[in-house]
Amino acid sequence: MSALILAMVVLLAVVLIGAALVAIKGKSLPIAILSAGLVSLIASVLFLVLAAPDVAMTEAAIGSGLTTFLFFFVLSRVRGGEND
Amino acid sequence: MIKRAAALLLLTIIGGIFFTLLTGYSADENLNLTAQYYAENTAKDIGAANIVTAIIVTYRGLDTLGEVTVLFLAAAIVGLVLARSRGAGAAQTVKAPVGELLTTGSHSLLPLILLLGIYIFVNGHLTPGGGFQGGAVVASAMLLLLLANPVKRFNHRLISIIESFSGFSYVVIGVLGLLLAGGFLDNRILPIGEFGQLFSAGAIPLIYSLIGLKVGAEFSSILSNLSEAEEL
Amino acid sequence: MAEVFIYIAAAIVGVALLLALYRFVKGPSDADRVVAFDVLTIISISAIVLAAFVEGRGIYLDVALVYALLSFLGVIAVARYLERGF
Amino acid sequence: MSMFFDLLGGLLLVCGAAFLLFGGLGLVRMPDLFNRIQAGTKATTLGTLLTLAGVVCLRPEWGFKLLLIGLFILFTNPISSQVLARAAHRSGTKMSDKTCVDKLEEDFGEKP
Amino acid sequence: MKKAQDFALLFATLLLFWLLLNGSVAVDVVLVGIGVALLIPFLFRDSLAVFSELRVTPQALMAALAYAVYFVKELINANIRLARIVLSPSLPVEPGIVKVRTRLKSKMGRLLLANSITLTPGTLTVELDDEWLYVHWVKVESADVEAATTSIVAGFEQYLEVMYG
Amino acid sequence: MIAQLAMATGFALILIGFYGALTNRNILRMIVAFSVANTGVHLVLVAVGYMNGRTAPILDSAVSATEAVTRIIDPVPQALVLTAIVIGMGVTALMLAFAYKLYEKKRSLDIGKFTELRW
Repeated sequence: MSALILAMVVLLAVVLIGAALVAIKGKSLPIAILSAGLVSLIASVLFLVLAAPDVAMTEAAIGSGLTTFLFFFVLSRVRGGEND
Repeated sequence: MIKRAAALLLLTIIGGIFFTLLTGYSADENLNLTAQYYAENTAKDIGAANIVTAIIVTYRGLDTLGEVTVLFLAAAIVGLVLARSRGAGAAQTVKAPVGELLTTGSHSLLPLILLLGIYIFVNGHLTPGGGFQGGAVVASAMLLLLLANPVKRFNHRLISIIESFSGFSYVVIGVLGLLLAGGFLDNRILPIGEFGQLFSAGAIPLIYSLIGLKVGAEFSSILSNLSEAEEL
Repeated sequence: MAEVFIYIAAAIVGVALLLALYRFVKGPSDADRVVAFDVLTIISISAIVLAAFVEGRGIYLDVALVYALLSFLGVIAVARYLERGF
Repeated sequence: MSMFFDLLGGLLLVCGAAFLLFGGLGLVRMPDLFNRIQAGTKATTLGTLLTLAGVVCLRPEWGFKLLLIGLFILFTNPISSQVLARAAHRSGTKMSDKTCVDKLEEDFGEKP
Repeated sequence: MKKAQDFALLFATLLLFWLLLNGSVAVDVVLVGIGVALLIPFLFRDSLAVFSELRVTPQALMAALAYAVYFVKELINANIRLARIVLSPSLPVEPGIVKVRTRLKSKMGRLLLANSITLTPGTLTVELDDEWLYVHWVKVESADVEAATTSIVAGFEQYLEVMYG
Repeated sequence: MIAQLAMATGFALILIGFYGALTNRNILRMIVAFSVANTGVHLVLVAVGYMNGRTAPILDSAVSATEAVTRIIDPVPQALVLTAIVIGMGVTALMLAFAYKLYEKKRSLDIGKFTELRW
């Protein structure tokens, strides 16, 4: 089954890099934030595949969930500065 | 332009360091000494099935106390920085109304999400998860409340009461460990019990539940402070 | 016997993940990307369940529960932001 | 008997994965946002449920937790799609040229 | 009286979910579960109204079973039709948003109706406003309110009406 | 092999995050880039703890206490990363609060507009 795990890691790595590039280069700020959240979510699947379920749960709940919402709260408060 | 070149140069240097690290890395075949100690002794000394939990709550419990303190300070500073910016409500722009579907759905999901959060921190010693994750899920439930009802304000007093109560009890349990068992935050003030049961691993479920409540209250306070800031 | 099926299923799930990633990267509008985000996370739940099965550890399923909850909340947060709800 | 459940579970897994693939394909091929949401929601919901059912056949002792995950997805997935569709319509997303009727816009008009 | 019934219903639901999550009925698990299931309804005693509308009669139970069977059938049907659309090279879609009417009054019933519509053949609820549902349809068969209502809503409404009223 | 691959991905994420933080001028975008780099660091640390063919450090019916030494991976990096994630969220919240304050002061999120501390 090791080959399957290796394939999963490769696939998730591709998705991670793609999402990270969108997060850095994306035109609109909400999508950049959402992509950062996606990087965290996919990373948490990768943590699970790397046999670290505790870290996976923390990353999903805190790194992806709450941090993304904090970003959106601040972004909605500073709507004018979005495009600077 | 020169800035971009400097950035690229810096990144090349860092990338080179990373590359040497990566090519020089070879995975261990066996656990190192520390990890081996934890793997051998956790089950019979601590009684927790989840070794990561055992490390966080007992072996390195003092660090966790520090971590919770850092989090408390972060929440307090966010509150302090934004204290002057709390909106009066009059100047707010008109918000889009919440659809009926979202309101009903969130009201019916809320108890279940809270239940999931409590399950995660009560079972911290048996399954993945624990106080931090459970606290985050509880805070997510509060967030759902906020999303479904944007004008609602949290009860700040209740949050701070829960926070200080659980923080105080956490320290009291730590001191009890010093008095009744081997040291600060020792979990053996309660019987270790049968391995794999819910009531086992001494005081770990209790400590992790308190951490969960405290972390949940801190996250909720950060969220509510940011969401109540005035729109600029 | 079951292993062959798992290999096939994992391969198909991988292709689906890449298709959703294409929509996420390309996306023309913001809302399109949010849909792609939703689909990506739900496909990831299947991936988690498959990973749990391959490793033979039932405790991994707890992560899938938290994951389902958070993908739901994330989509709602972005949607409310897009319609200027908070 | 266990052979039969192995086969059934494997088949369900492959079917679920296939529906996930159709969801992804629909996401790429459909002409506008609302059609993409349709493809995304329906196909991924059934695909995930079938995957869970397949794992239940292979590992009956995980049944309770998988049932919970299934119920949760079944309940939350449509809600998030509906909220997203509503938000997209209110923020004025363009619909495909093939669209023949839009009663919502007729009744509520252009949203600010 | 009504309030006590809401409380009991939520308590039972939460306890059931707790036992499913833990997957065991050991004494300690049940004890903690009872404690938690008492605590949560107490915290939300103001917003329990959502749970009060479910009818607990044998008739409603039968309707719920029939609803579940019908729903699964429609879900699979929906996916096969969707797969056919996606796989055909010409992509035969003819989308539009139509308006339909529902007779359901209770909030939970309407939510379940909207969810069911979203998961069944070619339809997606976009907006819910009083008795009107705005539904996005991949292949519009009829833009008329009555005709659309019979073809989209009627199937689910007959069961949900018995369950929630 | 698996550990090296995950580690390489983590390093790539760190580099992408640094690049974004150095080249973007919008403060919020810099914080987003920071959080991407943060995830990369977590990934590298978890990959260091991974060992081929072993499973998660949680004892249950699948892994008994007696065979734990030969079956589980190193739990110490996992405990570290768990702490790091929580603190990272606190740091992000602080940065966002200060970004809000800066916007209140200058009505702009462009880092070039904040010249008081330039040298």
